[in-house]
Amino acid sequence: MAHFVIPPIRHLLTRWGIHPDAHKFPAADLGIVDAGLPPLIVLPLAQQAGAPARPVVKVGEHVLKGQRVADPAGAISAAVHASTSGTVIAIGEAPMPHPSGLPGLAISLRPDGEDRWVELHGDPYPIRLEPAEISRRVAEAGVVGMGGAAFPAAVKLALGQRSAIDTVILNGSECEPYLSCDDRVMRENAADIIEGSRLIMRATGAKRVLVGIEDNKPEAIDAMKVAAHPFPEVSVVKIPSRYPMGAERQLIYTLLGVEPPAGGRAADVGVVVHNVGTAAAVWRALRYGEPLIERVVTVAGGAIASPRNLRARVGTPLQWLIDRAGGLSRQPARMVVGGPMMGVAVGDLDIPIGKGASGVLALTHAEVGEREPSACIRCGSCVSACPVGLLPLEMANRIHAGELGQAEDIGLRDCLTCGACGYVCPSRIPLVQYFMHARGELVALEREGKRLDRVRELTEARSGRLEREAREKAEAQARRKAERAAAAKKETAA
Amino acid sequence: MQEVLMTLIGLVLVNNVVLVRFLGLCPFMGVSRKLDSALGMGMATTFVMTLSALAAWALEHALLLPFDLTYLRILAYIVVIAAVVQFVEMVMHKTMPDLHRVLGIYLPLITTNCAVLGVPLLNAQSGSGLGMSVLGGFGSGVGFTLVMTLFAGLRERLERAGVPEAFRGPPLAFITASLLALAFMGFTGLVPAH
Amino acid sequence: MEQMITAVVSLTAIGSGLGWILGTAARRFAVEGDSRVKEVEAMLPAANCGQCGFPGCAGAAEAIVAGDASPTCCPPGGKVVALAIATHLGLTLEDDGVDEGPLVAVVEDALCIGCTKCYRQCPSDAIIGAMKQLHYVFAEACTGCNQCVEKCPTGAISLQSLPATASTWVMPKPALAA
Amino acid sequence: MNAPVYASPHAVTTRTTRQIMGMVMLALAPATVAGFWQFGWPAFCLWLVTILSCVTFEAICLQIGGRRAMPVLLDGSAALTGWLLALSLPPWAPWWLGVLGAAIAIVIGKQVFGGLGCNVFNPAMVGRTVLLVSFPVLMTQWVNPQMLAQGTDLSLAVQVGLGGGIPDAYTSASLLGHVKTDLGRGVPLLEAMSAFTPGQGLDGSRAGSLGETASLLVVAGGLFLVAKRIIGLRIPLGFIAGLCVPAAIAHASAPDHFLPPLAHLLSGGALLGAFFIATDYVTSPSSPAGQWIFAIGAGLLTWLIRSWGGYPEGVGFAVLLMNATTPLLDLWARPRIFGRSLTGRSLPARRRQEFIR
Repeated sequence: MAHFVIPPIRHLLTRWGIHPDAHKFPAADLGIVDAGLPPLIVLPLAQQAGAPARPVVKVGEHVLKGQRVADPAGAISAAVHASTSGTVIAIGEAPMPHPSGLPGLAISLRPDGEDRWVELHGDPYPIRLEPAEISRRVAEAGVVGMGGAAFPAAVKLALGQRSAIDTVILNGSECEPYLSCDDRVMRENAADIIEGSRLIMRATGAKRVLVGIEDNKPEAIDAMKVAAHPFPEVSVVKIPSRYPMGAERQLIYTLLGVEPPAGGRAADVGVVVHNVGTAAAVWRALRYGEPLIERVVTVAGGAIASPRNLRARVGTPLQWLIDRAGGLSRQPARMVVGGPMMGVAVGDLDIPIGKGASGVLALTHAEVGEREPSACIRCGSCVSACPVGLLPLEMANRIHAGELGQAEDIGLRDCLTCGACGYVCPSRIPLVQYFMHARGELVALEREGKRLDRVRELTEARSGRLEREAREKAEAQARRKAERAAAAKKETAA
Repeated sequence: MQEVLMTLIGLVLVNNVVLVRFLGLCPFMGVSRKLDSALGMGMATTFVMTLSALAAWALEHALLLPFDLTYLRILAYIVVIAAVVQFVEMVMHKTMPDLHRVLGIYLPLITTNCAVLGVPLLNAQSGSGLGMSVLGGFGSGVGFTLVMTLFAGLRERLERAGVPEAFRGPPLAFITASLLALAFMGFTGLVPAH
Repeated sequence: MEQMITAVVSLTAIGSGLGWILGTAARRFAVEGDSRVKEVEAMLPAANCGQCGFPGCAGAAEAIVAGDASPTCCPPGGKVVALAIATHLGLTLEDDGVDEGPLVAVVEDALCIGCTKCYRQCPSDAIIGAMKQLHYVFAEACTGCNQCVEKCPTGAISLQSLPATASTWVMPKPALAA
Repeated sequence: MNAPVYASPHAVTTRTTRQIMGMVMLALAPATVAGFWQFGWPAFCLWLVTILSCVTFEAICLQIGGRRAMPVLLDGSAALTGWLLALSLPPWAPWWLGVLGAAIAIVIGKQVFGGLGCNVFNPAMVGRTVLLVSFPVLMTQWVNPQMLAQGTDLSLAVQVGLGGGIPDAYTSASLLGHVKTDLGRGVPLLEAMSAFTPGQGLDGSRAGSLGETASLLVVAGGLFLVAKRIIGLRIPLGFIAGLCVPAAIAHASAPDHFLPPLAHLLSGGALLGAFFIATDYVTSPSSPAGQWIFAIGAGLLTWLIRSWGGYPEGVGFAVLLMNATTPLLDLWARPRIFGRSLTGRSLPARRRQEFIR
C-alpha cells in the first residue's frame, strides 16, 4: 500500500528552486536501446568521487569482460572493471570530461569483439547475506552512485552501518531537464530496483524504503508501485516536480520534513539516499555477480537527430553514442556530459563516459542562451531560486571584488552549485562560475597551507639535526682534546 | 517619560549631530570604510560623549559657575574630554585588544571630534540640568553611531560596485553623505527643537 | 589681577586631578608588549631565506607588524601566508603579482653533475641525490626559496611554476565588468 | 589559448533585464494615461521631456565614461527612472524642472555610483527630493483636474510648459497640503477634509501629482507586475501595512488630529510608492525578511513625516531613508541557510523522526 505523504506546508510555500522547461520528450517515451561495442573503450581511473583507482593490469594484457582492471585506492574509491573482453593497449593520459579540458589517467582497451564474460559468481537469494557481506560484494562490483555524484555505494553502506539508519530513500526525481535515463530504468526494470532497495535496506539495517518520484513521470510511478506492491515496507511517493528536487538534502526534507545538518551527512538523520539506477546495479551485482560495466545514458539536445536512451558500456566515447542516436542534425553550440544544469561542457568528442554520466547533450545556441552578461540589477530572483537560502548576488559581488573570505562568511560552503541561480539571472551573470572559482581557490589555499605546514616541520627538523651534529662534533672535539691533554699529562708524569 | 523620548528622537533623528548640525565629520568620513570599525568607533564615541557630558556638567556647576569662570569653559572641557578619551583608550586596550587595533589611530582622534566638544558646550549654553545634559550626550552619541553604521554599510556596498575611476573613494563618499543628509531632512520639524 | 590667579589655580587643579586619575588607571590597565610579532613569525615558512630583504623570518615579522613591509614580501609563503597575515593584522591586501602560483625548483637532468652543493644548502631537505649521482627535487617539500639556484655550479636548477593537473586546476574567475 | 571554459548551468531562462523594465513601464502606462487625460497636454509634455532628458543624460555619462552607450540605454532603466520621476512631479510643473530633476536623478543618483545596479539611493526619489527641497513652491503647486475636464488646447500647454506659470484660476491645494495648513490654523480635521470625498481618490479626479491621482489604475498596474512575478508582494503589502496600521490607531485615538488610513493611502504618492518606487530592485533588500523590514519601515516613516514632519509628502524621504538601511538589511536580515539555525550553526543531528501520514 502506498503511503501518502503530505510534504511539509512550509516547504511548499517557501519559494525555492525553479521550473525549467523539461525537454524530456521524445527520449522519455522511447525504449532503451543497446549501444553495442565501440571500436575503443577508455576507462577513466578517476571516474568516481574520491581517490583515483590503481591499475592492476599491464599494457598488452588480454582481459575478459567484467575482469577487474583497477583496485580502489584509499578509503573512498571504487574498483574499475573491463566493459568488454579485449587487450589493454595503453594506460596513460586520455581526454576526460573535466571543465578544464585537461587530460586524466585512463586505461584504453581495444575490444576483440568476443565480449566473453569472466567467470561470475552470483547468489540466488542475496537477501539472506550478512550486511557486511553485502557491502563487500557491492564494493567488489565497483558500484557507484549513478545520479551524477558517482560516490562509491559500498562506502555509503558502510557509513550507514556505523550510524543507525532507519530509512532508505531511492532518488527517482530526475529533476534535470532533458534527462530521462532514470525514468526509463524505472519503467523497464522496476523489479530490479525494488529488489536492490531491499538489499540496501538489509545492508544498512533500515526499516523502510521510500522511493521519491516527481509527478511529471506518471508511468514510472505506476510501474514502481506495481513492483513495490508485494513489499509493505517499500512505498512509492509522488513528490512535486521542481529543480533541484533531486538534491539529497532537498529530497530528504520533502519526504521526511527533516533538515540534515549543514556540513553533515544524510546518515546524521538516519537516512541513506541512493539513485534508483544504483539500486538496480546493486541487485545485478549481488544476484548475478555482474560488476558495474554499463549504464543507461540519455543522448538528447537540440542538435541530436533522434534523441533517445542508450544502454552504453562504461568508457564508450561520446562520438559513438551520438552516432547511435542518429548523429548531429546541426553544429551544437555546446557538448555537455551530464544534465544541462550541473553537467560538464566538453570540447572533444572522443571523451569517454564514466559510471556517473547520466546524459550526453548536444545543445544549440538557442537552448544554451549565450548572451553577453550585463550588470547585476539586484532583482533577487536568484535569492528566491536558491534551494539553500543563500544570497547568490551578494556572494558573487564579494568574489568579483576578490574578498573570498567574506563570501565564505555568508554561506559559500553550503552552495550546491546546482545552477538554479544561474538559470534565472536576467543579466546572464555566470554566478556558478564565480562560486566554483571561489571554492577552487579556497581549496587550493588550504592545500597550499597544509603543504607549508609540512615544509615548516621539515625545515625545523633539518635545523634541529644540524644543531645536534654541530653540538656532537664540538663535544667530540672537546673530549678528544681532554684525552690528549690527559695523555700528555700522563707522559710528563711518567 | 514622554519628554525624554521626544528629546531622544529629537537628538538622534531630527537634529542629528552629524547630518544636521554637521559636527564630528572627520571620523564620520575616516572610520566608515569598514562596518565593524564604524560600529566600534560609534560605541566608543557614545561612551566618551556620555561620560564627558556628565564630567562637563559637574565641572560647570562645581567649579566654573561658583567662581564665575565661565570664560574658561572651552579650555576646561577640552582637558576633561582628553582625560576621558585617554581613560577609554586604556580600558579598551586592556579589555578589547582587537577592537583597539581596528580603531587604532582614530581612538585618540575622538578628543578632537567637534561633536564631543560641541554637545557639552550646547548643554552648558542651554543651561540644562544633569539628567538632560547626560541625555544630550548619550542621544547625540546614539545619533552619531546610527549614522556611522548606515554610512559604513553604504560605503562597504560601494567598495564592491563598479564605481567610475574619477569617483572612487572619497568623492563618492561625500556624494553619498550628502544624499544621506538629504534623506535626514525629511525629519525636520518632526519634533519641536528644544 | 586675582581673577587671573583663580583662573590659573583652577585650571592647574583640574589638570592635576585628572592627571592623578589617569596615572592610577595606567597602572591598573597596563598591557605588555606587542604579542603579534611572534604570531606573525609563526605563520612565516621559517625558511630564513632572506628573499624578503630582512634578516630571516623574525626580521620580516617585525617589519610586517611595524608596517614597513607588506605581507606579500615572502615568496616562499606566497598567497597563503600573505592572506593569513593580512587577516590576522586586519590589513588590506592589494593583490599584486603574487598569484602566478608557487614556484618550485626543478633539476635539469643533462646539466646536473652530482656535486651535492645544492642539497646541503636546501633549508627543507627537498633535494635528494648522492655524490656524482643525478639529483632530484621533491616538489612537495620545496618552497621556492631560491637558495639552491645560486649554489649550483652548472645552473642545472631553475625555479618553475608547477603545471596544473585536473585536481589542482581552479575554475577561472569570469572576466566581466559587472 | 585552449578552448573557452564554460561553467554550468548550460541552460537559461528567457527573461532579460530589458523585458523586466519594459513590463514595469507597461504597468505604469494606465495610470500615466489617466494622468494625461486628467491634466491635459502640459502633463504629457512634462512626462515626455523628463524621459527624453533622462535618456540623453545617461547617454552623455556613458560616453564620458567610455562605455558603449547603446546596449545600456536599450535596457530601459533610464527611461523608467524618468517615467517614475515625471509621475511624482506636479502635472503642470515647468519643463526645466523635469530636465533638472532628470539630470540630478541620472547623473548624481545613478551614474556617479557606477550605473545600473551600483546606486544605493532610488534615482527618481533623489531627483524628486532635491527638487522638493530646492523649489518648495513650484513642487507643491497642484492643479484642480475638474477645471481641465473639458480638455485644454495645445497653446495653453506650451504657454504653461515654457515656464509661463499656472494661471491662478487653476491652482488648488492637494489633500495633504490642505490638511496640513488647516491643522496649522487649528481648523478641525473633518471640516478641512470636507472638500475631498474618498471617491475622488479612486478615479483620480482630485489634485495631486501626475501619476498619483488614479489610485485604482496604479494598484492594477502593481498587481499586474506581481502576477508576472516581476515584483513580490512583500514590499507593497509591507508599505501599505506600515502606513495604514499606525494611521488607523492614531485616527481611532484622536480623530480630529490624524487622517484616516484610507485617506492616507489614496493621497500623495502612497500607492505609487508602494508598488513602483519602493520595489525598485537595486535599492531594496534582496532577502525576504529584509524586504518586510524595509517596506514596513518606509510606510511607518511616510506616516510619521506626514503627521508631524515639516513636509506634506513623506514617501520620497521615507524611501530614501530606508534605501540607506538596505545594505545593512542585506547583511543582517539574511535568510536562514538550509541545515543551519538562524545564527548559522549547523542543526543538531536528529535521530528519530516521525513518518508524516
